[in-house]
Amino acid sequence: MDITNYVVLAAVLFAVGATTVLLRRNAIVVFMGVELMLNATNLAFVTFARMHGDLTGQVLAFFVMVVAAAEVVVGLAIIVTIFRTRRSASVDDVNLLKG
Amino acid sequence: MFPWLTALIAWPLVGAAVVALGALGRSRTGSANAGTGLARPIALVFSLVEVVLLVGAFLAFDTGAAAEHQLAETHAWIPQIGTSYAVAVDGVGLLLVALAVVLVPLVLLAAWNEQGRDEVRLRRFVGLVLLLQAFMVAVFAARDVFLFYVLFEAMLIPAYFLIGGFGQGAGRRQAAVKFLMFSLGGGLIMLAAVIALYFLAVGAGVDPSKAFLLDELVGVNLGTIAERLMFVGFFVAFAIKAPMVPVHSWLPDVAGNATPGTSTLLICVLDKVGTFGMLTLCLPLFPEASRWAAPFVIALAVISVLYGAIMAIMQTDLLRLVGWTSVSHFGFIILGIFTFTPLGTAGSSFMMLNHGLATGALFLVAGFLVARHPERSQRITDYRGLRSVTPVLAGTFLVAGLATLSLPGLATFVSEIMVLIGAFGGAPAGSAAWTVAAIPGVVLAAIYVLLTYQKIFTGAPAEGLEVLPDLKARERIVAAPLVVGLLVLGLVPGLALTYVDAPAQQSATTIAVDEPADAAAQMGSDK
Amino acid sequence: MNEFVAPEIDWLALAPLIVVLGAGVVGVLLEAFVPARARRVTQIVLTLAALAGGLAFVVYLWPQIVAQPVQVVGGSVTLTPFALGAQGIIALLAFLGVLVVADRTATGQDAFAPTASAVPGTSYEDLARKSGLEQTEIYPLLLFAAGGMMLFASTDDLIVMFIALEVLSLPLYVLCATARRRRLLSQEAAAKYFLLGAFASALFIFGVALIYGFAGTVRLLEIAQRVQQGALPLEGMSALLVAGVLLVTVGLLFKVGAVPFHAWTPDVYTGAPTPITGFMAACTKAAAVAALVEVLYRISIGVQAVDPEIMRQLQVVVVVVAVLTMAVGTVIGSVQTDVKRLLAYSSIAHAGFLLVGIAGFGPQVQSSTLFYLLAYGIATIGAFAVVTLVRERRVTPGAQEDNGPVADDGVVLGEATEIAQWAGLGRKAPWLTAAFALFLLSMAGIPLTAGFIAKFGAFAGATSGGLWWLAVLGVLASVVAVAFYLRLLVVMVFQPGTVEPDSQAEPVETGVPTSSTGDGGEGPTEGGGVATATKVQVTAAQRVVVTVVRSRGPAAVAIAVCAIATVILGVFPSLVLNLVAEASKFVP
Amino acid sequence: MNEVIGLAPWLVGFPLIGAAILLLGGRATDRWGHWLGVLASGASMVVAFILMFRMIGTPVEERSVDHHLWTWLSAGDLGVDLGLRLDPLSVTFVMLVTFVGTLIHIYSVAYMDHDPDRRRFFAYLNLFVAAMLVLVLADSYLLLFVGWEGVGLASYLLIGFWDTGRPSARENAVAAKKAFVMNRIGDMGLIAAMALLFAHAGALDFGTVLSDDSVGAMSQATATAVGLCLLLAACGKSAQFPLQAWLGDAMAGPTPVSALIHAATMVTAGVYLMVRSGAILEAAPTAQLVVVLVGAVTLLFGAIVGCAKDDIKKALAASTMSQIGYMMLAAGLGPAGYAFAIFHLLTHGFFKAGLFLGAGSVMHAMGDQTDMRRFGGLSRFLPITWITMGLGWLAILGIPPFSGFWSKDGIIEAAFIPVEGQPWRAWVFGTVAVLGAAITAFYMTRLFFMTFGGRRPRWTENQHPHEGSPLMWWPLVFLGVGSAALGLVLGIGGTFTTWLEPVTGHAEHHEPVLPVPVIITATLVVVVLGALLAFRMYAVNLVPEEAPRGSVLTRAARRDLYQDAANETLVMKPGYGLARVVQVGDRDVVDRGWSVLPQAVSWFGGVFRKAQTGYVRSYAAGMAGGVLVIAVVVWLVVGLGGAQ
Repeated sequence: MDITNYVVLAAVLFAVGATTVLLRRNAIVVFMGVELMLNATNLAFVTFARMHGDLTGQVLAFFVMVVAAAEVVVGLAIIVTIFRTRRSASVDDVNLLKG
Repeated sequence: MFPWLTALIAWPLVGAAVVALGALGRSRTGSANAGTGLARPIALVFSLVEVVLLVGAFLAFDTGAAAEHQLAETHAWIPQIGTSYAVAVDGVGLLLVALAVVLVPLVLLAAWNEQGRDEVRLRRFVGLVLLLQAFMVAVFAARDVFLFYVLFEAMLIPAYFLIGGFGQGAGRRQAAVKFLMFSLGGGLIMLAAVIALYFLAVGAGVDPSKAFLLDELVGVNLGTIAERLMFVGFFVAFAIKAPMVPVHSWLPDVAGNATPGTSTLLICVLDKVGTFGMLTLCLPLFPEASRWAAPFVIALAVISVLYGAIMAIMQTDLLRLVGWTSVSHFGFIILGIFTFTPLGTAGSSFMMLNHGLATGALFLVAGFLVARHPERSQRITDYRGLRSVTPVLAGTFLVAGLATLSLPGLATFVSEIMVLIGAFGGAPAGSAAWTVAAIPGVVLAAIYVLLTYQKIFTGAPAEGLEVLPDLKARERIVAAPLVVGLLVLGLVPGLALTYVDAPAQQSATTIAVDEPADAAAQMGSDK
Repeated sequence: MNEFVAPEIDWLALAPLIVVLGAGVVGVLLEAFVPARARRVTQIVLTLAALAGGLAFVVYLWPQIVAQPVQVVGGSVTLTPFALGAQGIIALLAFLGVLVVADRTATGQDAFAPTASAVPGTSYEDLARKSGLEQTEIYPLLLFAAGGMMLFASTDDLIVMFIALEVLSLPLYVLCATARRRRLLSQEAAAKYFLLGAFASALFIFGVALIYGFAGTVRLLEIAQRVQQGALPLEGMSALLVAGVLLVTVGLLFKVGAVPFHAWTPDVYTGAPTPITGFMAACTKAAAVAALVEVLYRISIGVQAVDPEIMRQLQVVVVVVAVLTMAVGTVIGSVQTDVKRLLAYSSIAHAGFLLVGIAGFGPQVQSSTLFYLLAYGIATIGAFAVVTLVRERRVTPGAQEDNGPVADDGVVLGEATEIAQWAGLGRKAPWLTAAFALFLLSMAGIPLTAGFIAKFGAFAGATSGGLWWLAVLGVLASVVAVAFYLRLLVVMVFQPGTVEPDSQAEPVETGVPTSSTGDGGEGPTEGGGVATATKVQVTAAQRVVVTVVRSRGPAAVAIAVCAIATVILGVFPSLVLNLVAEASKFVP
Repeated sequence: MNEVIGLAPWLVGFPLIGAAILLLGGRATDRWGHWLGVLASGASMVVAFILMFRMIGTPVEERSVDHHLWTWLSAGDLGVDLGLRLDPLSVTFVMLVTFVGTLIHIYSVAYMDHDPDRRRFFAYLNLFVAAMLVLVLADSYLLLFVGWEGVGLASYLLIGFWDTGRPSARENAVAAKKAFVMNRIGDMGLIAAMALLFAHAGALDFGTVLSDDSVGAMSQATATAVGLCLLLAACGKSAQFPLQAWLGDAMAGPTPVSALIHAATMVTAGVYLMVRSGAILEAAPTAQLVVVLVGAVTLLFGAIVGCAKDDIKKALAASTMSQIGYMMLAAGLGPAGYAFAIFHLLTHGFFKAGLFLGAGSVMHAMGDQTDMRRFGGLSRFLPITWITMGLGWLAILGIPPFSGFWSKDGIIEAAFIPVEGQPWRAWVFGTVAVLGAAITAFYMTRLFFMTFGGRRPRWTENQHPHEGSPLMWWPLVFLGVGSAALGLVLGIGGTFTTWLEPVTGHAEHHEPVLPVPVIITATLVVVVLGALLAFRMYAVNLVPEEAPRGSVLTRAARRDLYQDAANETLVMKPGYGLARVVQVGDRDVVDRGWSVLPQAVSWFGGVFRKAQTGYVRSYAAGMAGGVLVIAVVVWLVVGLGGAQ
């Protein structure tokens, strides 16, 4: 199997993640879309590392994972706070700020 | 050598700083120190000492070499962008500096009781006036394009606050905004040209650390297209400042809403930066482009002459009217500058001074008149028959008005006739025809001045105005120097022409240096 | 296998970062060990000391870095004069920002919620308020953010840059959510910032992945080198590079607040606690622009010689974004009615002006950009500091409107951010207004203020790169920008303040979810920071007036420093211009 | 000459100082101010006499002296000295101005006795004398222009002297403004002429510009243009067609003003200008023809209007206009006419001043009544006035040997002199001149008999006409004597013509198309016929107290041949319309045009801000879309660029 297929898969996953961000209302799901994008990136890193034959890409993937985890912590905290205030996790409900 | 120009610039700044101490404090009317403060006397003393400094500068100035830029001081300012604190004046610059210096004490005196008795407000007012004076003196002395630009813009700010914060019209805020937007709009366009000038000059081999010095830039070949583009950038800014039709819209609003003193400083001195800039920046820096644009500029100038005069005739507001007359006069000045004759250029330079005196007198006297109205009305029709009530005021107004219509014997006449006679023989295509077209301006001037005088001062006194005080001593002291100046310069214009003639000769020579032959032929055919 | 080789690390070069980030860690520990009463003071002292220390190390390092740029930790931190300059500017601006954050004003309250996690309007929140809790964690968060920014601006490694991006962003997300008043807005701002920020991060890191795929490395200088030498693992895939750089740039432009990645800016700037907004607007912009310049210029070094086509593509990206940013920032800014929002759009417009300078890809761009960031940052922090002091105050009928510090009657509420409410400010607080006017004039680029020299540099940058028409567009946008600064100025200085209970009659512009509305009648006891999402509702018997609260010192110091610096940088910029001119090297 | 030339500046200096003291001194000078005024004018007259006698004693070729005072204006290529030129022409004028001026000053002391502003009046009169002397003494067009506008200013101030505190105050002020503005229209011509002359000769002083070299080098077109421009100026100042409309209204001023300014001196300045610029006009036959035409038209115009006016001052004003038409006509005839133009100017100055002062005396006696239909039979009550005005009447009619005969007859003869290639000219203009003389006889006789003749007075019971003080009638006597004798003294043997020859040049003798005695006889016949007709209508028949409706022509003449209506329709209304267009254009196009810019920005701002929806997802979509758009733009720009 051609290794470039992995790159294509990564791109597809990234696109799916982005689409999720754009289309879903629930903040948690939106955030999951972002996570999917990050993981698609990881896949790309690993694939490219394999193609180049060096380890850098694989190491980078770890960094991205850590960052993703950190984001989860902060993100969920914020989303939960909002949910507790508004009883809703829909991103379409938070639009007091506009114009 | 004593740095006269720096002293002239710095002294009002010191004055502004002195009166500003506490000027930003809380404004409370009726507080204990109301009306007892020293703001006005201090400012007046500062402005009078400034006059003494001016005398020193005049003595140090060698009139035999009035075309040279003298009293020069050059210090590196921001070497990284090639700009210097370079000040020097030729005869024209010196006269305009003098105008700025002389008018300020008069304006302060004229506005003595105008801003109420709240000391804090007074401090702010006189502080801004002194600040404006420093900028104005500096801008006429600047010999560095960047410095000139900086001052050109910076002086808008005190002017803006003087209009918006201390004006007497209901529309003063809008007027202030309009003034600033027009000026900044033009100024920013000029900024683009200034930047381009820098790079082109450096590209043409000018030392980057001196790349804004006018003396370095004159004569640098920038390329035809670039030169023309930059000319447009500079010219638009100056035309707005001047003001020239059709970018004059801010002026009547300002004149109608600012205090007469502010208008005096603004229109009689500050706006001269426009024509001064055309004369000292546009022409020497972009000679080819100036020749290229001259026919168009002349046409606009003459349109300004007639347009301003017609609009003045149609005004119902006294101060707006005076504003419009300036549009007309600035048209004459620009006409003289852009016909490139020594006589016309000298006339324009002289007219810059005279217009300051004449229009200043008219603004201030109009201000005295308005201040006497119980409702401070500026509507001309609210006045009638005041000649018998306030004869001295009427007489002074008439003299100022006659100066505005350039009555022979007064300085304004000399300059106007110089412009007209000079411009008639100008090199640019159509000079003669456009000059002839400008001549009806003198008739229109007679109409707007005398119509106004007729409405305000003749007939039976209007109700409620039967008893008004005539000009007080303070007000006479304000008007006297202006009237005397106009008379003396009218009879002995040589006093001022000594200063403007040589620069005008030089300017006209510079612009004609690589004059193509067909322009000379054009000149011949115009005769 | 190879023997372990201990890496040679130039700790001194890392000192500014270590001081700031280390202090952040210490700050977290302090939260645990210092008693509640002393916590705030300790934290403030630590934070300011850390930032001052960072700045001191920057100054100390300056001569040697100017003489010889270094790469530390294998290039993870690449300390060029440009990067160091950016670090210094960030530390300085952060210092000033923290001063504003630390000011509790005469009301005795800072801008942050007692417990940010409490649901607005609940009894738990009231309790927290009554017991005088304070969220002192903001200080370590600020330090982390500042440290992240400093790292962000001084790395050559895209993955480090990504991490720095997160280190600076995550604390900011949290900080945004901590406003004491209008908490719904605050939380909404945080959520929006977070979701969009995460989205942008994802785009950024995917771009990094593509670049990695193209060049086999994520070190900018190495990429440039490899491109120049043609030693690329994947031949003929320059589209990968273009796409990668595009995505990375997008991630950076998001932080810069450039159109079309700007949408978060007005919302977040409005919703966040005002001191944080000031900090964010000044420092984040500085870090992001510095990083953007490094990425673009280092890439351009590589591609310029080999493939001018790619170079041109890069330039087109910057130009397009610059034009859009200026246009949108100024045009939308001109119709704003809220001071904070107006300043937000102003910051977008300034991003545009910065990009105009950058788009020239000229030799002086680094120095002029640094100067711009400094001038803009100073004015921004100063302006937001002033905003923190202009407050609404609820008074009972018959009470005189006084403009002094908090009078006995009435309760000071949140900031009065409607432009109309600022009418007559010049009369109430002349010095404050003068300072604010100065900041506005500087932002407008009026000569004799820092902003003018900055703008001059930016437009000169574009012109020197041949993009004179872009400079002209910039000039035109400046005119529009001037117009909206002027509008604010007119209101403050010229319009008389209204004593009438106008604010009551004003339409409440935001929808009010009932669950979270502040309590109208029931008076909160001391200080009464009503947790409300919207404008304060008052009963008919009361009215809201605008008042200026007195700073307890730090904010006043910050404003004064900013004002003086704005003038000095405007009149005598030579010294600083010399410094930034030295900083114009970003390639070690 | 040279030893007294230093006195020349004092001609101007005395009245100027007088005016300055009176204006600046204010109320403090009220008690003695009028005497100071008289003194200033008198001193000037003394100087004038000294200068004249010295000049008479000087050889003819040395009579033209330029006295340089100081360099006035020196810039660029232009250098104009402030200098006075004394030559027979200017000295003639100086004499007229100072002598008649002083008489009128004296007269005014009494005439303005009850006016609280008498001091101001004398200040203005002095100012006028000074300005008028500058005008005639100037040695350059530029300085002439100073005097030119200076007299305009004095005229403005004096016409509007009663501009407050009277029922007619506003009208007086309007009349003053009208005079000034119409003069300014003429002044445009002078400015343009100076511009042309400077462009041609590079100088403005008479010495250079009017020299044979300069004029010789002038192209026909330039000379014509200059001539016409100068004519325009002269028309404004001298109330010649088509700028004649202001003169009638100018009678709003006090009567001494009408006598001095609007009859004897200022209004004749146009003729002076024409004669002074004779060299240029001679180089431009077309311009000369226009000058003659203007003179002829005005001559008839004024005469016709004069026939219908019932207001004594307006009738005299119309007469003035008509008489100046004679002078203008003469001035257009070349050297043959110049001397007679000036001669008539001089005699007219005397008799018309006398007539006006007489009219003033009548008005003084009649309580400021000016309507001649309210006079009648005054000869018994005002004998001195009657006699002196009678002398003036005979003089203006041109009855020998009174002064008007000598000058007017010379003009009529000159008008009959044929012009090469245009034989019709002599006949047409000669006839007009004769016809004018006839009409003049009619209206002046009408005026004289309506005032003094008639069987019964038409005034009301409570009026008690009587002569004024000696201060008023002594000047009348002087002027009456002048009217009677001046022509005889100067006219016999061509004394005056010879006197002026250094300036006007020697006129070749040409025979008129008719023999001279025929012309004289014919003129006298028509004059007597005209006078008899008027005598029959207004002395023999009863004069109705209310003006009869009259013929179409009468009604038109009463309304000044519709000059105001014509100006209104042809100039004012279109002008006002244009001004309205400009005004509306400024407001709705220029001003609004600029305000469109901020409005457009606001509108776009309003539109764009809608994109800021507040929804996170739309923001994210914006970002994603932005990435795509930028990618496409990059591809497009570079792709297209690459395709080139």
